[in-house]
Amino acid sequence: MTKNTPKLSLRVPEPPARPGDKADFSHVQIDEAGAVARPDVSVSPEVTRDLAFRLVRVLDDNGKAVGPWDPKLDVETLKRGLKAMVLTRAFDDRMHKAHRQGKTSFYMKCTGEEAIAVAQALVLSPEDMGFPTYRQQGLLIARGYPLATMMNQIYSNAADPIKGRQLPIMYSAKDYGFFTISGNLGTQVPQAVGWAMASAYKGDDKIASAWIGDGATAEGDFHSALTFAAVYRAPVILNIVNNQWAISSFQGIAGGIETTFASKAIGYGLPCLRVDGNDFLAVWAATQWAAERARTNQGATVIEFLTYRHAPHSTSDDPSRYRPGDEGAHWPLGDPVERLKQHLIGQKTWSEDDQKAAEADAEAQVKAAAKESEAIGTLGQSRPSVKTMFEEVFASEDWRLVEQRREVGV
Amino acid sequence: MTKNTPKLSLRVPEPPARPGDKADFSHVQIDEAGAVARPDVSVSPEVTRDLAFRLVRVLDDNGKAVGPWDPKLDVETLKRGLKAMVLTRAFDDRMHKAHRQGKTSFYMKCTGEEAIAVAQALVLSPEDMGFPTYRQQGLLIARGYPLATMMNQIYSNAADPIKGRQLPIMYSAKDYGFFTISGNLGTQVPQAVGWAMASAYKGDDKIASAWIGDGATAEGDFHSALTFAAVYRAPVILNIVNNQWAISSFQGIAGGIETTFASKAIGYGLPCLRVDGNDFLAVWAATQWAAERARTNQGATVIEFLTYRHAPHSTSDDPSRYRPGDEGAHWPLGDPVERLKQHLIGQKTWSEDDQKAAEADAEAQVKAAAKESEAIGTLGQSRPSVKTMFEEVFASEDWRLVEQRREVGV
Amino acid sequence: MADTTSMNMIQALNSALDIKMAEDRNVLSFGEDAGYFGGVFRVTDHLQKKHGLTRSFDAPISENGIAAAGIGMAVYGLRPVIEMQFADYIYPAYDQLVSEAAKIRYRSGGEFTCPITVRSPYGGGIFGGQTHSQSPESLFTHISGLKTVIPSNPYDAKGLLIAAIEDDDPVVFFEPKRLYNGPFDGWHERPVSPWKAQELAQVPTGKYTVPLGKARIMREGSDVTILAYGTMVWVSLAAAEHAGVDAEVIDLRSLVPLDIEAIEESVKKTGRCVVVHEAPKTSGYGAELSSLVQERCFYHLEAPVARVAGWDTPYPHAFEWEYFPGPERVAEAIKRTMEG
Amino acid sequence: MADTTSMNMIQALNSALDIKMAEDRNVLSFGEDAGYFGGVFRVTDHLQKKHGLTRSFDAPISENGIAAAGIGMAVYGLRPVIEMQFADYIYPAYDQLVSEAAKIRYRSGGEFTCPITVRSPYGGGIFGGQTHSQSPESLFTHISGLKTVIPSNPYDAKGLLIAAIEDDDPVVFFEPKRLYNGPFDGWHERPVSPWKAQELAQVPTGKYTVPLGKARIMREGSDVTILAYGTMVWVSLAAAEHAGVDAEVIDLRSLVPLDIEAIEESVKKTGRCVVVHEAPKTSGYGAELSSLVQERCFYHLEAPVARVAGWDTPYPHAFEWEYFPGPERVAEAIKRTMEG
Ligand SMILES: Cc1ncc(C[n+]2csc(CCOP(=O)(O)OP(=O)(O)O)c2C)c(N)n1
Ligand SMILES: Cc1ncc(C[n+]2csc(CCOP(=O)(O)OP(=O)(O)O)c2C)c(N)n1
Ligand SMILES: [Mg+2]
Ligand SMILES: [Mg+2]
Repeated sequence: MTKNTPKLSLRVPEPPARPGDKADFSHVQIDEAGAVARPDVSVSPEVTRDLAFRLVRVLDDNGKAVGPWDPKLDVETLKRGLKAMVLTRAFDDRMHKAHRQGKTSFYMKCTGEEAIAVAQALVLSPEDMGFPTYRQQGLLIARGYPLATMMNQIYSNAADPIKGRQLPIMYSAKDYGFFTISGNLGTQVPQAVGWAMASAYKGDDKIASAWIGDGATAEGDFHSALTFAAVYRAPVILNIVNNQWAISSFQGIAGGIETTFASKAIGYGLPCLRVDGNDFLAVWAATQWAAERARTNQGATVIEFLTYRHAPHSTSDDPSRYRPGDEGAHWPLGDPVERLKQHLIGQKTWSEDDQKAAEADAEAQVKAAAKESEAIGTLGQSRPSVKTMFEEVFASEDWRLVEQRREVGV
Repeated sequence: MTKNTPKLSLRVPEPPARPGDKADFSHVQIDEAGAVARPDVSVSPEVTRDLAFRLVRVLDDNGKAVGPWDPKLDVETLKRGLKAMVLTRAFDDRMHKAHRQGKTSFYMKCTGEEAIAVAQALVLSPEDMGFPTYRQQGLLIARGYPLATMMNQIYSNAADPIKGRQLPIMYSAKDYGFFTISGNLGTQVPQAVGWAMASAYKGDDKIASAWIGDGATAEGDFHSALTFAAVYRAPVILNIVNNQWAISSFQGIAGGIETTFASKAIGYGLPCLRVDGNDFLAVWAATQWAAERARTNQGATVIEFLTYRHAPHSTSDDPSRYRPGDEGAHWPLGDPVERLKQHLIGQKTWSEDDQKAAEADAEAQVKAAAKESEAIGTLGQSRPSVKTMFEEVFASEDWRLVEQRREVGV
Repeated sequence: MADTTSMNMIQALNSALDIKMAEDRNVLSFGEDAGYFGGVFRVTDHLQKKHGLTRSFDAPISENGIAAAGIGMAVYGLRPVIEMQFADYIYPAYDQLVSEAAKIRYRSGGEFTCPITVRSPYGGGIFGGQTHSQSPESLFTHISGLKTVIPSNPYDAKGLLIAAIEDDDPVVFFEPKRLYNGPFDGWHERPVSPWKAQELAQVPTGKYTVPLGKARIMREGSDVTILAYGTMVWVSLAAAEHAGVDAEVIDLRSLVPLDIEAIEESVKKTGRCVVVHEAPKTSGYGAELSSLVQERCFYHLEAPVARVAGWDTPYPHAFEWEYFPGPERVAEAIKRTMEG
Repeated sequence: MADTTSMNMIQALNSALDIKMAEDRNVLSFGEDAGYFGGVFRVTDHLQKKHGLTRSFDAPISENGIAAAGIGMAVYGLRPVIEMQFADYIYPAYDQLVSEAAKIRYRSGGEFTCPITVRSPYGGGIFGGQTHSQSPESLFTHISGLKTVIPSNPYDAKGLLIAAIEDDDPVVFFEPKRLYNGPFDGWHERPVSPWKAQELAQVPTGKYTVPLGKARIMREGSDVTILAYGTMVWVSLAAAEHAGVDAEVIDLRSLVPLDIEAIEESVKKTGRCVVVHEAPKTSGYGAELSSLVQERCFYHLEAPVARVAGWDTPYPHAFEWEYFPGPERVAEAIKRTMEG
């Protein structure tokens, strides 16, 4: 028997930089925009294996759209996307502030990750079903869901469509293709697969799309999702949002040092793409590619979106305790809003003034919505009737709930 | 939006042949013996990616050991392995019969899969810890665990070391590097990773080895195991025994049509090997390669062993209901006992007579053990004292157990 | 009266599935070995052949994935019936069932619903050892938003399963596997009688439902009320006879929702109560039943509510009959309660 | 008497870990965000810095994997302390804990053991909504082979955690997060007092243990016995005062093993009993307590044992104080019980 010299030792991965250290993204390997080939939508999954280790990018450093993945969008669509991202950011900023003002108990921003949800919202149809995490508010905003209604949920006020039952930001919006958010990480991904299986089973034409964070890919649900998606060839897009952090844990704690998250697809025989998540056009193109596969009975695609969580994890978090304060500034893939803006400016269909106007408009929209929602009330000032606490546990109350409701006197 | 023509449809995979059909293994791609290169033990995991789609084999069709994976074992070791496989088979046959004779409630054979457990038992040390499924009885037998003690467990008799508490074949044998078998599939694999992490944490030199079936790889525990093994670089061997079936479900239901089980390793950045599981020498060589990586702080290796479950799943099963009766006869990788025997005969260090003698000896050993064990008693004739039912729930009984034991009057 | 035929519990359950699948394309069934093979207990036998590959199929060995896929389907609008091969293996699906299925209606303000049925063989008495004998029902009764149903005979099995499938909420449906092939009263040394001989095995061939939340009085009596479900219903009947006591034996059939009226009425009549189940005693569903009875019938009780249950140990292979709460143990509790 | 210092519950738990890690190389701690960052509630703060990277580290977001790895380590001979970030997220680990940790000693005939400690913040009162407020303790008390411990104050928290780590069996250790920073008696509109003001926050800096299975009488009284644990201990004390009743308030501290003697003695003295917990009522641990009390003290009881618990609904964000069993609800139950 070979006995070991030196003795065994336990490896615990550490991020390249902690508070006080210089931010370091030298490990992030980035392809040139346009450098990665676009396989035909009908290729067999193994053809995409190499793409797990590349990075699909369309917008180059000058904001030009290059290469085979350029979705060649018309200007109106580009502007729509840009405005939705700007609006999402404005919404986040205001709600984050609302928390500080004591108007709500909790909030979570998606700053720097707006392109992912917004582009997908526009590629997919509201009849498809999205199974989001808590960082895809862009889906709702891009589809024109009323901002005031989102705020009503955040404030748990009397007009909250989910009746004050959920933590802020756990929206539910069926008509907008937005599945009720779960506080439990990962659980929604295999559900999306089941939903997609149901659509296929019925011979319908709706597809599903699910999102999961880099950290949450470690959950068993993720494995179930990929297994079922592959075995039953479910029409679903499985999006991994790799924003480098899971609260205070860097992506290496989820296995991100050893390989890419996209490469998880390989072991299930699923096709995969690894995409610059801060590149609106790349997100669009990848989503379109995956959606077309799904719609043509070729099954699921795994997409890893590389991005960076600029904001704190939530209003309960202070990232300066575990990562360099300026780390975000060193993130090599830039800012999705800025990049799409530069693209439009480069096309001469947009200007800095247009941008300012869009920002002002977004702020105005958010402000108006806040006014509307806050007129109803913020957390604790207004809320749904207490008796709703006992409703919808089941389709109809059982005797226990009736008795308990009476005990509360409602 | 692209809408789909034709409509979506649900794909449910089916095996190539059902009862009444001709057995079909044309999908099994088999490399020539010796054809697959053996990377250095210190290569980085990505170097082994291609090996996920190859098949490491040493014994060729004529029983000659060829190629870079030949472990070049001495004759004594080869004979020891052959005899242990023969003994395992004889044990299985007798216990299967014992079930039919009503001597026990249950039994599970490993016919055709003997090489996997037996070779590993000899490569690893009893101080390493094996986390087996119910089809690695060869581990115990190859290490000389008393056959009569195994039978005592199977009969739940008064000498059963685990006191009649577990279903037959759920052995526990710490001193033989054999972890208590769980009836729950998959759970033991991430435990093996934790055990290996503990060894590394302590700076010891023991490694762990875990087994899981093709079917059970779909459990979330398998995903946890690979994630933790990769992140903490745990000194563990993760063996997947792909015997083509999981009770009545063919391996395609676990994703085996889409890709190989070995390829699961890629998405975690773990090295992998895919090995002819009916080739004693290939099993040995692959285990050795993985063990050496583990012992030298290079972490875990995933090995898929390709084999075939010749026997029914268990004594409760009748495979003729779901697969062609003669399917096993068409299995292209032959029989592990026969193949090692031919190798020895080819070396002129063994003969058909030696084989017959070994078989006779094995039967005699099993018979003697049965005599010893059955003298104590078979199921229902003899059993541990009833009061042991209440013991070892905790290190010491709590008042509930004391009261309940008194209620039974023991 | 509709056509009836004699069925064992497996056939009755199979008939329920067959009828619902024939009548409603939204009903489908899947689980480990549940497709071509028809399930290790044959409950889904022939469904694939009859209704097609995509309507009754095998699933990967991932109880978590089976539950999650079923939940996704139910959210879509289907009425999936999933099989957990043994209740002992339901735990990997526990999170999906308690954190998701149970809460989807509530947390979405009624926007999404989850009409899934989770079938699973449970219980002991079959020498299955600790991983093929468990009774985890109380773990589901604690979860707001889940219904838990357990039949004790073929007639109810079919009617309850159809009701469960038609129910708009998630239902966990435990099937007492010791009763699959015949009633079993715990006298394990006597030959098992087939279902044929029992009235409750005369099952209509067509569709009917047994409503969730209604108990069945299996035996009227005036001395003591026995609350039981699953296999323990038969054991309780045998125990009453063995004790020679005029017991009222109530088969709860559905644990959540619970038929509290039937329970109260009976206990107020008899003034005594024994609760029986196979699961370990501590925090078993018997605890809830015992608490409810003493909360609601305290001033009618002549003796403490007794619990007869599995011991607080794992289920031990060699001690099947010392562990299993048989008629002698139940009879003793009845007698103790009569003396109290 | 040893040196003491004023600690809140977080500091007390941290001190327990620190002491055990310093004294025993076999003790290590890991969980989501539990390493460098020290845990989202800071219970493992500074442990990595002080004891080294491999002794207090971050884990992948896989409660299943954390439990399984911990079990493997415990089998090896270590005494791992794993953190489940919120009790609401413990379900993915449920199978590993109930099917494995709980049964390893028994099923191996004592050959293998599993001395793991599973820490998890639990309970409501923090506007955490349905996924940051749950109290799943009863689900663990039903499992033979698991111990379940819940402290209510810094002194006990430290002593019980050390005892749990030293225990040779798996212990699920729920920490009432509403008590982390100060005692909380349910009068949520009054300012939260810090622990400093409480005697039970004067904590020895050195090592001591509080034995598992021994209740603490928090208030002696003669009229009614209140059984509680965690945050509800403080609520019960406030409720007794509010009701103006001379209640005996017992802090169970450990649910399994349970101090049945203390309970019996008290109820036999008072003749009345109220059981209080935050978890939903149906099949909560209160059911077990109520059943035990009426089984053992029936002839001493003057009134039915009352349960005050969370409602049988998910935990709703906007209705925190209607859901949370506060002192008024408990007081009402006390009064009802006094009248009975
Ligand atoms: C099952 C479960 N475990 C733990 C948590 C607590 N938690 C909430 S968010 C989070 C980090 C998630 O990180 P990631 O998946 O990378 O998503 P991101 O926040 O970066 O978008 C954790 C651990 C949870 N919500 N659910
Ligand atoms: C968690 C769990 N689910 C289901 C089962 C029931 N079961 C026992 S063996 C088996 C098939 C396992 O197949 P595989 O993993 O391929 O191993 P093999 O029997 O082929 O060696 C199943 C489904 C179980 N024991 N545990
Ligand atoms: Mg992240
Ligand atoms: Mg198999």
